[in-house]
Amino acid sequence: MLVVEDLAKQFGGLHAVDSCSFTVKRGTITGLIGPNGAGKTTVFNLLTGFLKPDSGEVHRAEENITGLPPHRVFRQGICRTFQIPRELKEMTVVENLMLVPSGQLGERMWNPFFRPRRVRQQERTICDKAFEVLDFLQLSHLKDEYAGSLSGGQKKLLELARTMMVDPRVVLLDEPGAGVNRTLLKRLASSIERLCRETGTTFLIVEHDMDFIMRLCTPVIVMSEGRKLMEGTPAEVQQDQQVLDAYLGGQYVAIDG
Amino acid sequence: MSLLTGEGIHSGYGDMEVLHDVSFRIEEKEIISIIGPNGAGKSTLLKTIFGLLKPTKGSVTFKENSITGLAPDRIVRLGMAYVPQVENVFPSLTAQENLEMGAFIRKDDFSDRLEEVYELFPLLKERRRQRVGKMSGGERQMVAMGRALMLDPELLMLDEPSAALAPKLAEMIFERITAINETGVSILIVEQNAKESLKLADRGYVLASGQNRFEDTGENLLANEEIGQLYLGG
Amino acid sequence: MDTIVGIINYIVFFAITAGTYGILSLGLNIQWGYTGLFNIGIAGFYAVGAYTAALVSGPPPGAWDGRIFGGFELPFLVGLLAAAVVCGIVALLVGIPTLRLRADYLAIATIGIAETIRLVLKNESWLTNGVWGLQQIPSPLYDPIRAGVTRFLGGHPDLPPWLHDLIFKSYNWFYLLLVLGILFILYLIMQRLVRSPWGRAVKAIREDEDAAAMSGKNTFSFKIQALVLGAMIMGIGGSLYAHYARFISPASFKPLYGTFLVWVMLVLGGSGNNKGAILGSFVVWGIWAGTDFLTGYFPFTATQAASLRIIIIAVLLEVILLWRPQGLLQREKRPPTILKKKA
Amino acid sequence: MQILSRIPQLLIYGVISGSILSLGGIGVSLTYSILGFANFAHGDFMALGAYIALGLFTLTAGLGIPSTPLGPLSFGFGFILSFILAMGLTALTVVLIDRFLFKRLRHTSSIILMMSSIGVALGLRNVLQFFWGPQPHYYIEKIQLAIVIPGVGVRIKPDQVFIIIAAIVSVGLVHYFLQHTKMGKAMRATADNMALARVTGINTERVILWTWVIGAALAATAGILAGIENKFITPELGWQMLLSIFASVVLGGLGNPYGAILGGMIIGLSEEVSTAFISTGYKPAVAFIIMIIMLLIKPTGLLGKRR
Repeated sequence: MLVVEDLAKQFGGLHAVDSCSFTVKRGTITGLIGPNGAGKTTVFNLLTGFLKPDSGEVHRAEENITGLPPHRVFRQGICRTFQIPRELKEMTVVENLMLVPSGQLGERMWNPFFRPRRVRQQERTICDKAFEVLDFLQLSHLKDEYAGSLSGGQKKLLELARTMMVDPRVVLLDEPGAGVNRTLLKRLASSIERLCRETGTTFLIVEHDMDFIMRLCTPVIVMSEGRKLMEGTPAEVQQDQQVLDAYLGGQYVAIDG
Repeated sequence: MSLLTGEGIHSGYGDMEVLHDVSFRIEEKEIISIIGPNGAGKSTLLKTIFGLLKPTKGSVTFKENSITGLAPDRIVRLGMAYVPQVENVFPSLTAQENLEMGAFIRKDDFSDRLEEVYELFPLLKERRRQRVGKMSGGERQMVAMGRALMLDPELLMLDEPSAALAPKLAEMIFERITAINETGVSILIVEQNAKESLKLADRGYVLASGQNRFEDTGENLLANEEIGQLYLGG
Repeated sequence: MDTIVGIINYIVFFAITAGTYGILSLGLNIQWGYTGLFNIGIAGFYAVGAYTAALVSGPPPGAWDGRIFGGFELPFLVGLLAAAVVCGIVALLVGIPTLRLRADYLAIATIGIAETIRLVLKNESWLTNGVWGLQQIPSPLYDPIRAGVTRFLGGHPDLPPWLHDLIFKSYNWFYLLLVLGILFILYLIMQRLVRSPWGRAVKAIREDEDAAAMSGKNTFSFKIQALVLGAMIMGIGGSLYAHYARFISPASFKPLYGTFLVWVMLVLGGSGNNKGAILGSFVVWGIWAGTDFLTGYFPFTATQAASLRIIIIAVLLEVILLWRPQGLLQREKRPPTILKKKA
Repeated sequence: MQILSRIPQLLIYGVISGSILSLGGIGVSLTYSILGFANFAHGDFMALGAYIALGLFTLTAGLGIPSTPLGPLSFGFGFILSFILAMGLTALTVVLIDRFLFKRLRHTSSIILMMSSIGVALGLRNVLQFFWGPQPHYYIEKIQLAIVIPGVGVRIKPDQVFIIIAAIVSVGLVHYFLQHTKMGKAMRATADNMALARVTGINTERVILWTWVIGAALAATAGILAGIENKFITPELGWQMLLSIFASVVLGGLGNPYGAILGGMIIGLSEEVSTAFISTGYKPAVAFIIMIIMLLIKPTGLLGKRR
């Protein structure tokens, strides 16, 4: 589904990501773990067009999506969430969700006036979808709240909800668990599982909460020092001495010259 | 009486609680290493100690003064210095100017102290007129540590000093940390490199999910197999 | 009776001006209140609108004119549309280099364009007649209405003088209706637009531009659209001013004063709320007009009085910013129209 | 050829107006780098300084402080004394405005600060207009003869030499302050990273205070020098230059005081030289167009940091 080949990115002289290659298979919940500074978030930013790689390629299915700007990557069906939620504060939860779908007729200035019926129809569909998503994540009671007034955990769920608005092919979750309490976290995990099972969405998840990763993800890809260290089932990863060393030994980067 | 103690600290960002009941202590002249998996709350702990975050519960005591919720500039005056993990230097200032900024609150002549810091980091003396923005990661880390030392603090807190450095440089930084400690400064270090930092630490704390898990001497912690499980689950 | 007639006539005059400002305020609201674009060159767009309308609908150059161009005597509505279009083009030219940058740059650029426009108006006599300005701009339907009124008064010579006076000035009533009508239409258009998906997208840009881009929105394009649309509305306001005042010159469009009043109107009324924008324009114009009366009681010279009024408005702005930044009316928090029907 | 022969003379004028723009620009740039907003009131700080100097000058004359012209200059000791005192009083006024207004708005956004600075701009300008009226007030009524520089054939008045020297001295002092004093270094450090500055123990409120003091003192200097050059001042003096100042600052790189000096010189020279080719009335437009071109090529300006 997603193929990453020889990806590299430097900041200054530092190789944050260095000849990193891995594949995310269709319909899996793949975990991406590694110690701090291993380059996971950089990989996310490279995959979603927030950064341009120095070299290497990213493919979705057969298509080369290397270096596309974020909104084009988004249209390829690749959605991401942020570690720190980027909710639109002075807009309601429903509005936050209804914003997401692409190709809304009503986003062209003249359509609300000249094709009001079509626009209204589409709004109704999008709105139904938003309610459905909110139901799914048990957030319906918050639909008319300003997004800025939600709790930290609810904002994380809202982030996931945003990705669900577009029936994405691949969802990249950046630390969905950080700052979320246990109950919400369980709900988040079961939502992800259900989504994967029921809609065939592929997930790539960066997360520090190992219990969360180990329960949810197969396979797990371990990154260290900017490249893929290994890939395997959660049990394999847990038993791997190399992985443990990487975690306990610190992350170092190669420097030019 | 310990140099610094924290008791039952609860803290976090906004309504996101990251630390749930964390306690620790540091004696004079000790090196303490705090390790733990990502997201365990290590950096949050340092920020809470240094007054950048207000604990919701618990207390921090430094040299018998309660510093719970005190503003950073007040804490600095009490003899504690802090080196953040990132953005810890002033890039458009020269190395020497960065060090001078470290001594901002000193009213006396601090040229002796400057020399002492240069002795710890001879490379900085060589490059004292260079802008820090043009320096490498390792050099910046030295500038940052040097800046913190300018006030002659009794306690130096370092947030992941070896992160994003080449192995050789990291080794050098660790070696400098020992050298600083030998001048009588207590050190509280948060590290991703558990192995190296525990080697030089007198004692270590292991945090996981915002809670204390283990406390022991560095050697014992290194030998403890359960710690691996904390990192990788299972 | 005479005083009452005076007051009524003044109220009509007051409402025409306030309504024109209401239009400018609506235009600014789409830029600032909904999209978060900081335009402080309103006076420039206002002037471009007024001059365009005057050149399109006004008389050709007279013997005393320094200009050699314009004066096509086209209908009022053609001038109105031309004013909107020309303002839109100017906004496009300002937006392209600056809308990719931080808000400060747009602010500096818009004030720059306003100043440049003023210089062009002053210096390019062939087009604008320089500081002498453009005169005899026709008011729409002025002659037929005047003729009708004269005929009516001719047929009723026994009316009391105050009623005679009132009817005699009834053209202003018509103009007031015209201004309020256009204001109302623009309000309806804006309301529909800001509640549409388009409005949702620009609001998202106001809240967090990166997050909007992440949802696949071409934020630059939306920002340009909002800037251009707002400028077009300001152009319409300018055209209405020109046809009412019938004489315009660079002095009518002092760069910061016009802009500043509109900003205070929007901020006071409540940015991000179209009703607030209109309310604010009436309230602030009321204060402005009120201070005119008030300063008459003090021994100030005319220029001193004018300065004092601006100081009062400036203080008013700071007071709002400090103590009620959201303005009189808060942002509309309402689900899209469709949700209401379902609930 | 007629046009080209005027250029050396225009270059002199350009240096003079560039000096004044630079001094105004440094303040705008400092405020931007420390407080993060474009201060639209800066032009009116200049006018304020010019009027305070005027008031003091009248006062010193009344007190009998001699104002016989010094050497070839057209003004004397009394004026220079007023000049220096006006710098201080302008700084004091600006600091008070910060305490009562900007400081309380600092927790909001940079746009709100910018909006509030527009209010301050109009408020100040009209306070001046209220007391002094819109008509010009003359600093110096006497007409001064220009010196012809032999060889090149360009003319320059002693007052203009004074302006250039005053600007060089001011820039030199600012440079010394920023590079060699503790507060100056702290100011640069705060501009780099305010959070780190706080952690280091730098009193950032004090730094902000100094930023206003220096910006305002330089604004007053620029305003007074503009008054000397024009011979008169009006309440619009600062506003009329503000667009050129902003253009200078953007050209040099928003937030870099050295960029403001460079930008000011370039804008000053271009504006004056442009008068050889187009109407004098378009000077501010020339600055504006240079700024737009710069934004299209490199938005961070000539000396700006990459972001």
